[in-house]
Amino acid sequence: MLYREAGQFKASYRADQAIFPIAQDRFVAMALLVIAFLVVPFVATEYTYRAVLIPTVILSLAAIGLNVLMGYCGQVSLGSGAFMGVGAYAAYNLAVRLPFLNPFVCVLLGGFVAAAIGIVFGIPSLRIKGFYLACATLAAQFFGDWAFLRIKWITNDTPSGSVNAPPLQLFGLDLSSPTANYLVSLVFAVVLGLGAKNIVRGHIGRQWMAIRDMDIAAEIIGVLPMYAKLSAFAVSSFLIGVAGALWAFVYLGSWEPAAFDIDRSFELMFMVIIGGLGSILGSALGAIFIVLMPIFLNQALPPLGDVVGWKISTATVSHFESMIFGALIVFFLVVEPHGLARLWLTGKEKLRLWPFPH
Amino acid sequence: MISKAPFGGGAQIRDTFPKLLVERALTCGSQPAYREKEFGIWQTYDWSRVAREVELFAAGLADLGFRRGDRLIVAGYNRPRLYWSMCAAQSLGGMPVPVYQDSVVEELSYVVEHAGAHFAIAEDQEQIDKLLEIKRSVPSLSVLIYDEPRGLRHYEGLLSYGDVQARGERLLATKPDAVTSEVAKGKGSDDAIILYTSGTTGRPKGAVLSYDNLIWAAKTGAAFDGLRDGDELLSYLPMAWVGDHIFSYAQGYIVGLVVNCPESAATVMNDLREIGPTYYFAPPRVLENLITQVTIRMEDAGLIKRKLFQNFMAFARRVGPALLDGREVSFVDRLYYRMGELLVYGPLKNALGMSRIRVAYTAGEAVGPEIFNFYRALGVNMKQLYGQTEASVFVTIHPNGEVHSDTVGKPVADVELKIGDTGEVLYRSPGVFKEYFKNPQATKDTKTPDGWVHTGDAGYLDERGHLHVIDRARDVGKLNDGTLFAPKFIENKLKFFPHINEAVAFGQGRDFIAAFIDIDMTAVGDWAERRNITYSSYQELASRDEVYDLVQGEIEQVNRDLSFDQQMAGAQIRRFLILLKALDADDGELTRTNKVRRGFIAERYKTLVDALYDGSKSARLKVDVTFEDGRKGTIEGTMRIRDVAAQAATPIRKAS
Amino acid sequence: MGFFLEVLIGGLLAGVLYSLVALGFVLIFKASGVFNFAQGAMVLAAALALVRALDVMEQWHWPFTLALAGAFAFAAVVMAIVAWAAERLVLRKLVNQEGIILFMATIGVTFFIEGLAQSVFGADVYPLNIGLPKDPLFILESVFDGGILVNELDIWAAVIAGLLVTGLALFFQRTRIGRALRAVADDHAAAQSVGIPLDQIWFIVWLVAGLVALVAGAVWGSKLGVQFSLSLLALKALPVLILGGFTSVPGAIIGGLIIGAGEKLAEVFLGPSMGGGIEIWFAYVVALLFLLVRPQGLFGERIIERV
Amino acid sequence: MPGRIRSFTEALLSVENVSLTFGGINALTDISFDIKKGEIRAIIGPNGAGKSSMLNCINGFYHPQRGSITYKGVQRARMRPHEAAEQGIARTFQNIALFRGMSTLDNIMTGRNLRMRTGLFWQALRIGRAEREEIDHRIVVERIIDFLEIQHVRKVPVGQLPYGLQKRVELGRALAAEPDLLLLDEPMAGMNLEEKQDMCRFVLDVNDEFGTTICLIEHDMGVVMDISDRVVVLDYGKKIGDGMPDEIKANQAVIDAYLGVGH
Repeated sequence: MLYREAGQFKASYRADQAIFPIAQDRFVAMALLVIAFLVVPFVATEYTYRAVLIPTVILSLAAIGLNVLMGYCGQVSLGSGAFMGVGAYAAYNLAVRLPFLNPFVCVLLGGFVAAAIGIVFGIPSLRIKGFYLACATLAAQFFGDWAFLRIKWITNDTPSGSVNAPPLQLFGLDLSSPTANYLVSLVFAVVLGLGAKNIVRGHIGRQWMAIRDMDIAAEIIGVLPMYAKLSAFAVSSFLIGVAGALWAFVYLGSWEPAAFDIDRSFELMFMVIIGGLGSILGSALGAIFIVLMPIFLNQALPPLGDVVGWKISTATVSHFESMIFGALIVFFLVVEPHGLARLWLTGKEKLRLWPFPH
Repeated sequence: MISKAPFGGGAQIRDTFPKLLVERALTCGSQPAYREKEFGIWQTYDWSRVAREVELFAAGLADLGFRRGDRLIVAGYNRPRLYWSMCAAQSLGGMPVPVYQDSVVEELSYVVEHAGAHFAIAEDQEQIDKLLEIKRSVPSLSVLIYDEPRGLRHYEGLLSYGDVQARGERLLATKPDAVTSEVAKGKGSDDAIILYTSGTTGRPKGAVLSYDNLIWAAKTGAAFDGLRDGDELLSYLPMAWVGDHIFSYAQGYIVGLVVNCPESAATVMNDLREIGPTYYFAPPRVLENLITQVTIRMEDAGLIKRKLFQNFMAFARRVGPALLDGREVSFVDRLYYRMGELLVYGPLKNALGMSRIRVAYTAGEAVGPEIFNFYRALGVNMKQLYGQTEASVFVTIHPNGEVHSDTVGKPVADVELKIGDTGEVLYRSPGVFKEYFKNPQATKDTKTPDGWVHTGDAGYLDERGHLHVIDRARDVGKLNDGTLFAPKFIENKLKFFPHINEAVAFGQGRDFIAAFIDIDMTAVGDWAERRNITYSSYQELASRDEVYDLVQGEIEQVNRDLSFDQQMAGAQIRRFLILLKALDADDGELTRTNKVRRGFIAERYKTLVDALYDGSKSARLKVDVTFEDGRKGTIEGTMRIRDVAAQAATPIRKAS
Repeated sequence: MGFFLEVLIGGLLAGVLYSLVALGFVLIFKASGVFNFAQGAMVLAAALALVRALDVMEQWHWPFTLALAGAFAFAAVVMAIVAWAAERLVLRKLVNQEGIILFMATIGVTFFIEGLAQSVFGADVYPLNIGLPKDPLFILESVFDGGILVNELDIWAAVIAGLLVTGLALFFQRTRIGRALRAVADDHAAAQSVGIPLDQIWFIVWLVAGLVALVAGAVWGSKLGVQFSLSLLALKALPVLILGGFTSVPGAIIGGLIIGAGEKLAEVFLGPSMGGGIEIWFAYVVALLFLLVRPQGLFGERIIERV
Repeated sequence: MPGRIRSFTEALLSVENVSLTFGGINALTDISFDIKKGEIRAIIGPNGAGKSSMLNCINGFYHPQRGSITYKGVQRARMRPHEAAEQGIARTFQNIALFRGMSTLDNIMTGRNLRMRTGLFWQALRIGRAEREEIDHRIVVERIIDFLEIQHVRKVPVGQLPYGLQKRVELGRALAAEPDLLLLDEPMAGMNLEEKQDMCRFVLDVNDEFGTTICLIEHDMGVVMDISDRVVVLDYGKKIGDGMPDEIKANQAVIDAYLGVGH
């Protein structure tokens, strides 16, 4: 209905292959960016930053990372929590051992360390598939949990095992305010997200999807399974690692190994499934959904409970939460395996065809 | 794209297309001239590229022995390279002869032979095959050039477009002015092109148009509707049709339209949508098909959408045209229309690829008002134009704000119109063709010494200055009192009523007009049922008083219409009868394409015709018929004849 | 040496319990090709149902044995409902999807069951006593001085596990349904020929797995008390499966023993040098290394790819 | 163009005494034949004759226990499928093996991956080299799309395409690799007559326009006879005929095999 595509013809392949070939979409995307960067900072409160905006942004980035691996390359991973941890602790160590490095440089480097580790734990994927691989990634998760907890060197021998991020500053200006935190995370998320989008629509992305859709055929037309899979692991771990480092430095400030345990892995997996496998946009939608849902439940359930005269504790709320998430996962896998992203697309198609039904 | 100015920029007066091309290449060389949907995108060629292509191809032709005055057959679907080859031929002072790509070998063969062409360029294998076959019987056709190589690999003795240009390049290397010098020789009065009119009767005739003709037409048309540089046009109509030649070729050079060639005939709708032209032409049947498609697709829509659609469309039919014509529309209506624009009209135009249209023409056959108005209602500036090959298209067009579905508009600048004493429309204009190629007799028959051209259409001008075309001139007769009598015109008016299947009007050499009515069994049938009028057979139904009343009412309505029309006011239906049997092709009363054979019917039902004019109240019929199953038999019965009151001629106002 | 044996035996006995959980996985995987991540959650649910029912019935002052029987019956019914729901609401909808989708679905199921079970039965730690003696005993005192310490409960657990496995073996070999289940494992078409509709088979097999979970829950529950961590047993059982192969009952048993023993030994003899707590990943790393050598596990069938 | 006689000299690939067994079953027994540069070579035989196994050996998906395969004059040891691809062997599959989640365009683009080199970093930025590379290969692919007349489904996910079109897309994906040897596994299986004729035209055009050597498998003789230069006939993993189509038509053993006589 709002689309006016007549006259939007493509005279070059560059235009034809653009991320947003349709002018109206370009406009919306631009508008969103403007809002996120210029409007939000003026309206958001400390609470919204801490509870909603920053987690959403950072976890979106992590979800994009996981989606690269699961959604595009079809390799299931239950170890993403640990890889966030790797990013976080790597960045931490770089920061404490090489104090002259800017924290954000450390964040990036943390990503690269995570990528390296990712490749190592990706090697099994060359021999094994499906849930065998899932188990392998679980190994990564548990090994991570253990290492963060027990290998004192990683936590720089801090007795409590909890570590603190270095003060955030760039070119001398202090970035510790919530607004700054938010904007920094947003920059990382947008830039790296764009990068991921570019990769998945390029030939490497096509190799991943080929492996995902039919690995045998892929190999027979000359895709190197090893290169395709390991590159997916690397890119995925890099993004997740950076997200982890941001999570630690920007969001948590000081943290313990528990921040990156298996529940984080599941959380990310839910974002990807609910948001939509094989969709960058979906990853973000998933993150938003998963972050907002608990907040919503915490607001909504107790009052509802009171109505029917039933005292609902926060514990109960969390139980409901896991029930609802569980149910949603099944629901999406059954009804719409491509998640919120596909729902969004279907809606968009309807708008484009309006007033015709199809 | 090109280092040196093509043709050395030699030409001064821009009176031929090759010269105009030079100018464009120099002044706006980097602006898009042609686009073609190929390999997934709209490949774009700017003017300097076109100039280069044309020069090379022209040189190639010259090298192959193409001389001033030679003819180049152009066969194929609209393709940039074919358009360029035309300009190349013209550069050398030759004449392109575009032919209908779907014409069968016989037709094509006649044209090739009659045009005496030695050269031909074809789009693809399909066309090449035809030309090769012709070549056997027409040896003069010596050089065959193709654009699309697919499947031609193993053919002998063909040249590809590229081959020709390669030759051209070599020639230009030695003789840089090979083309430029020829271009400089061209004058506006030279023959530019031969367009063969697909003859409805007899052999096709090749109308020769000069540069002056075409350039006048292109300029006048552009001025009339304010076409501008950069307007987009989708060229999908046959290149052999004068309309396409003016819109996609002449106006390209004159106005700087961008000519967009679809990927294939099959993808036109989609390509139209992508390009979203600002300037559009479609024959009535295309417009009709589009509406049908829209209706069909809307049928599967949900109830709400459907209601929304119907509601807003109904509203638009009322308000849309008024808005387009800039007439008074209440604020509320404007607001409501805006809403419709957002919800229905906009998306619909978008889906049809008509969002950006500034002016659209339809012509050819008479277009039904409801079809015509559908587009105006949506806010598409749809107009009728009346034109001919012999006129370089433009004779009349609907001016903005004066669009009446019952007229074909006003004469464009420099066009003089007059109505011959037989009622035939004649015109004179700078666009009038030079002659029919190698056919002085036909030329003499069509074009008077002082330059008036017989259109062969009967029509008249109303006092708004609008031309009405009513019928083919040869069918038009006169009553004894000299009033114009156009049977088809009247019959069509009658046939607008669902209850009337066919009608036959008489009046030539009589005092008044009388008509046979052939009722539509099904329509009248359920009309009768809803009034629980019982009947057992066609004959019985046809002779019921109620039916007579019904038909009489409708005839009076027609008379009323006619009375508004001061030309036709005199030619009203005074008597009629309802035939006891349906007119039938098996009885030779209709042609196979269901056109009434007036003469034959007049013969067969002579008694009835006489009865209509001798004032008798009834007439007896006894006639042999052939039933569906082929059995022969006779029908007989008596028919009452009714008189209808004539309406007093009323002054115009209420018209349109 | 004695200490070594003590650790070894302790490990083997723990391994028996892993096997119990692993069994549940194998059953379901064999019959429906589903890798049921929810097995751990089912253990939790079963145990919670059992322990809560037991409390209630003891409040009604039922005699212990009767209460116990009643509690088991109740828990069994709960597992039946779970099985039914799983088949009706998940499996049936995802029939002939590729395994990994089903796997993720069962993760969803896991969260659902955990949430539901805890909000219905409560989320605290409930000590469970089903009458199993808990006294430590010393065996082989003649061989080593001080003998070897084993927990009586573990022995019982081993016995129960043994019984369960034999029972299952018989069930699979002897009964018509059992044979049907094996048939399904081979291919679904075959199942029809056995004359039992797929959905029934799935229901049954999930039920059986549920009961196995109940037993496992009961034993672990009485050992550690019933608490959320039970559901993490699933994670313990995965390496067992990789080792033993997803499709083999004996594989589950032996894998369980290997892992149990291995991780205890590793913890005791390597752990200290590595800062301890290595058992959480040791099992996995073993399994993983094993995967690379023999992807189909000890007893699993090899998969041949075709084009 | 039935009965066309073309002669070829240089052997592109030759199979010598190849035998292949799956756990006891003899899929192929002592097969020898060669494929000459530029010809259209057909391998026919009733279902289960071992045709697909033969193809799988040629492009390195199966590894014969005995015998050798010489390609481009090099007798090759065990090679992985992707190595075969690098050597210029492309193929299509009996039961279509397209990437269902991807569009027609992307599927064919994957056929170019061997020639696309830019690394992750440039891909992520998608400027300069990376973008140019993408566009250059898109141009090639568009030519193929045009050649196979599938423009109208360019952006449609292949999962939604009718069977006949999917086969075409798959052919396109193989062509995109610009192979020296093109293996077609039952390209006409399950097609109606019209689709078969189209496919024949494409096969001939490919061989004609790009000079690609083609080895195609079919189980029904009809079509193949018209388009292939030479035909090998397999039955129960053994070679029972080899020669010009007309010779094969006359070959008694072949006729028996097709009538199911013998054995």
